[in-house]
Amino acid sequence: MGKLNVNLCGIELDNPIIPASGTFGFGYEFAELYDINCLGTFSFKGTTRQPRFGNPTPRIAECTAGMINAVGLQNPGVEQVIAQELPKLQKVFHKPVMANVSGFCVSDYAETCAMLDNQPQVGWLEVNVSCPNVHGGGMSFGVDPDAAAEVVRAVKAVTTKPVIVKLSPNVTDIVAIAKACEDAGADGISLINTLLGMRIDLRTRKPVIANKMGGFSGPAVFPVAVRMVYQVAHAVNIPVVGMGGVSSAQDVIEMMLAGATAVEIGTMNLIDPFACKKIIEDLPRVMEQYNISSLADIIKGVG
Amino acid sequence: MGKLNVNLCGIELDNPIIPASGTFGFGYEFAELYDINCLGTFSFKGTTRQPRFGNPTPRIAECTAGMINAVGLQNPGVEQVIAQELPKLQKVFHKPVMANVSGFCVSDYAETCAMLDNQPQVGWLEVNVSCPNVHGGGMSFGVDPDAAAEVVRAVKAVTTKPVIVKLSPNVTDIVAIAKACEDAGADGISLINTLLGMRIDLRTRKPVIANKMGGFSGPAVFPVAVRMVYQVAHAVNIPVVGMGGVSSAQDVIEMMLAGATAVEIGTMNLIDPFACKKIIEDLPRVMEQYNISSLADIIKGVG
Amino acid sequence: MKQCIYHIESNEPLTGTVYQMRLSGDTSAFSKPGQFLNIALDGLFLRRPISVCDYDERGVTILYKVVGKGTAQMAAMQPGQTLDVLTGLGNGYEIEKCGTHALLLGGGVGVPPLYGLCKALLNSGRQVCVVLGFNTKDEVFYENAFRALGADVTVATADGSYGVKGFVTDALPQSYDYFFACGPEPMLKAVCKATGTSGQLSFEERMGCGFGACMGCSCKTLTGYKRICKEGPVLEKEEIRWES
Amino acid sequence: MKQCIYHIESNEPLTGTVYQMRLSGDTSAFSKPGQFLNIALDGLFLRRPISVCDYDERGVTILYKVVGKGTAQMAAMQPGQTLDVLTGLGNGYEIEKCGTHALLLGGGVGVPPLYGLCKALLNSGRQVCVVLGFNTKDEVFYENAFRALGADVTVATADGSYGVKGFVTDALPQSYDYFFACGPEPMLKAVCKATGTSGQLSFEERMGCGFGACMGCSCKTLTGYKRICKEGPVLEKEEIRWES
Repeated sequence: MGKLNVNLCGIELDNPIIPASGTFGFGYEFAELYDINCLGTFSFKGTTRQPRFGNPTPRIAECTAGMINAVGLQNPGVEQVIAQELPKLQKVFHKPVMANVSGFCVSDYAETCAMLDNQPQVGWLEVNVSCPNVHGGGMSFGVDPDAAAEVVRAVKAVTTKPVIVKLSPNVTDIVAIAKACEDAGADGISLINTLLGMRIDLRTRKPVIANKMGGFSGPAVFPVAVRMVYQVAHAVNIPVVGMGGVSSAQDVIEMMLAGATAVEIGTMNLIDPFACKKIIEDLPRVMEQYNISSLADIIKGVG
Repeated sequence: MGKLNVNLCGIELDNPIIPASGTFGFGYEFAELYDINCLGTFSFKGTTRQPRFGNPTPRIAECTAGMINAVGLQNPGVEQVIAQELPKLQKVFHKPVMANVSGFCVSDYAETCAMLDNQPQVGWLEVNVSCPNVHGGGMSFGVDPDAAAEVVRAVKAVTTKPVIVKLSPNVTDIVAIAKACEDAGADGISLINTLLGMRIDLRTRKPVIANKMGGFSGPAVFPVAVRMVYQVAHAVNIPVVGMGGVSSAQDVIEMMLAGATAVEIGTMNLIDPFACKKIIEDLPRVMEQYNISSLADIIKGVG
Repeated sequence: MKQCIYHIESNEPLTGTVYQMRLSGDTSAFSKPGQFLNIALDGLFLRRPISVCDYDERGVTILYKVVGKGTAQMAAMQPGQTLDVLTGLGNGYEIEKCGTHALLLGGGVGVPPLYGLCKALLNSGRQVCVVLGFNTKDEVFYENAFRALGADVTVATADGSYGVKGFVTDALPQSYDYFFACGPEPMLKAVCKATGTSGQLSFEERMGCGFGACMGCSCKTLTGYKRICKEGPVLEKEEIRWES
Repeated sequence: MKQCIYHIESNEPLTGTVYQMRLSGDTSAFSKPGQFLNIALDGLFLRRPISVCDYDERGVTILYKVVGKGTAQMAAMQPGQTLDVLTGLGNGYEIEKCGTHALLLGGGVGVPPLYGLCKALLNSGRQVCVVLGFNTKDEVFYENAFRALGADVTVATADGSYGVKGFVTDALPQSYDYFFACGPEPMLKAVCKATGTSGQLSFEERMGCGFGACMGCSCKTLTGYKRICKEGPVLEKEEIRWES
């Protein structure tokens, strides 16, 4: 086993680096730039039961050390993903991929996951519970332990693949949500999704984003992400995938010390399309600098 | 009335700029640098019933576009503040000052506020409900609408000065907390206090901060602050004081468009001790650039 | 797409707010006029997408208007400094669809990409009529540059201080069999109404990445959802779905 | 305290990791040896506090060790560049409390502030004995600089590769009536134990602002709570409360 290897829910990764959902499409744009088989895996574009255009534009706002997006889960729907995207992906990526799934009611999640369960290239299901629950007054599943647990139980009932629940950081008690998911059978937790943020254009005096608010991400949110990864990793007994503002090999190590078994890189892919490749290449040198012989050894290694 | 004037809970301010508590001491350090009477007012160092040393050091961690602090409310206690700090302050500052008050049980808050109520220079009481409630399992008053409301009622019973409640952003539903405070009689809301964050030292593999976690502030948190100010200002009928990462006259205007009647500047005072003075001097030019003839006109002006 | 380091060869104002920057470096990722590059700037999180005015094997020319922090920072840059750029972005204009008489319509900062396009059309033996629209005389740029290429150039100003008074649609020539346009959305809409032929139009949208990864700049067209940065910025007149 | 723009006059390595930077600018806020300045660096949020090695009416000299991003950035700076600095920070050493024979004890990057102090003590007619401690021969700096001032200088290295083998406390002179020390906390603690006289010690702590506003660097002393940046960094031996 190499010194970058980690094991995520029973599947060996060559390294812990995972481009995050929504920043890497279905991999093609990046496969034109470099061989994406250097990645641990990647989490593909958030997929829903039905095709979605998402929110009106503008969907993007710049911030200090970050950005806000309100794409609104634009995707071709799970049937199209299976019929068109996964066959194309097979040609450029030869490792298990992480399927990111969103829904607006519990049955949405279950149906989408059941369909993806049949796909041999799907290694893990990453279930995004930050979506609004249309039967719950539009409140996100991810802010209520019971609603999150209900999604987990429904998904676990239809798949044998490991289920990783992606949590929203916009909550009072992240540990309570994570534990509810673990108790409901989740095989892993990934966090943090974006912080809810807003910018206003001084010229027009309107929100920059058509949808008013959106998800704030980028290096600015890193300290909040480290804190939540630390809290959750020290409260549950399932692996944690850390993400939120990670932009360097040093950040990856910090996330793993906090408790992450693997690390997703999101927004940085949009700024530097080679970010993940560079971080993977940089890791051995930085590990040596900090006397780390194997990444697997430092998971939750904070003293 | 000047074009920078605003009215905060019945008291006229020459401008909306208020150095935030914990970044401006009791004003002396800054009074040596410039005439602090140019400020709207300032919020003095968080004061508790008893003197406190606060947390062990290190108490500070650097972050991208921000910092974490875990000072832990070091202050000489309200009796010393009244006996020593306020008489000294009178000599350098000739406007009503905002008294920031913290406590660890409801009676703490009430006793401290009752003592400050007698002080003629105190214009407003800013009640920080982000402290842990020692009778509530250490959970912060500010994450529970009922606990926050109880503090507000206790404080309102002992003072006739306007009470501004300073809210923690580490909650699922900031609007519910704000409304509970309004219903309990609060005269204003200020937000956001710091986000809970953490950094880990790769060399020592220990948290940078002795207390492990601390309050994350600085330009990085601005989009979260704008969002919460917008949400609260559109849900309550009392004035909102906006803060969180404000570092320029442009940011002040953005906060006021979002719904702030006045704007606190915190972390930037630590990086540039002249930050507030510069922002006040810069405001007229930036207002002209965006065709703003009076700041009071743009409060909650986002379309 | 290629990530490249470009060297600034020159950086000069053309008007009070519009600058011309010549950059040298690897241009092998560019294949068509109307593509753009995406520039990383110190201290600003998102790259700045700027349309390419012209390129050859040694470098590119871009024209940009100072409107915010990013472009103000660019205006202060000196020859010899370097820029981290993503190159060869967007689909660009397809000149093959054009007949023998091309009409080019540019409004304000929409003018630059038409210059490289004009060159390509003239090189292919087509005749080119260019109509450039500006608010006022002081904002006019590149009129002579187009003329020097051999195009027939008309300028319109909204206030009538120079050339034809009005918009580009007030200065359309009699005969053309295809058009290409770039400018603000209201202008593009007016152009579609006023022209009787097919054509291609270049759109703007706030972008996250600029290379198709984030779906930040999607739009609905009659031929499906398109990303302005990837399947755009150039769309065909027939596929555009105007909002409202 | 004063906020100033300083110009870099020179910036040269003294050892593999320790650099000497000479800065020119307004030094009117400095009043004592042992004070520090706080440097703003591009892209880093907090200022970097660096002790002043020496100053006169034209500028200051600082010595710094490259240990992280900030100091690495400083090491790459060129003469002619400018720095935004807060000047005149901290209490500094009070030489009045010292008798006729001063002992100066410096460990590693604790050495620099002793240089200006040594100068002041010698100028006041006192005799000065300096003991400098380093890990190894390659890390030794400023030995000759102190000697050139007229001090009696001893160097100790932990590995014995140069001078006395051991720590500064292994190389104490016979006679002195007061001491001044700067170095890592374990060294300062050992110095307090090993010395029989009163003295002043300069401490380090992670700082937020560096000028007393944030209470980030507070410590408990026998004379009350003190801010390392404001009532420190120099504390008297008798008031120190050692943890554990």
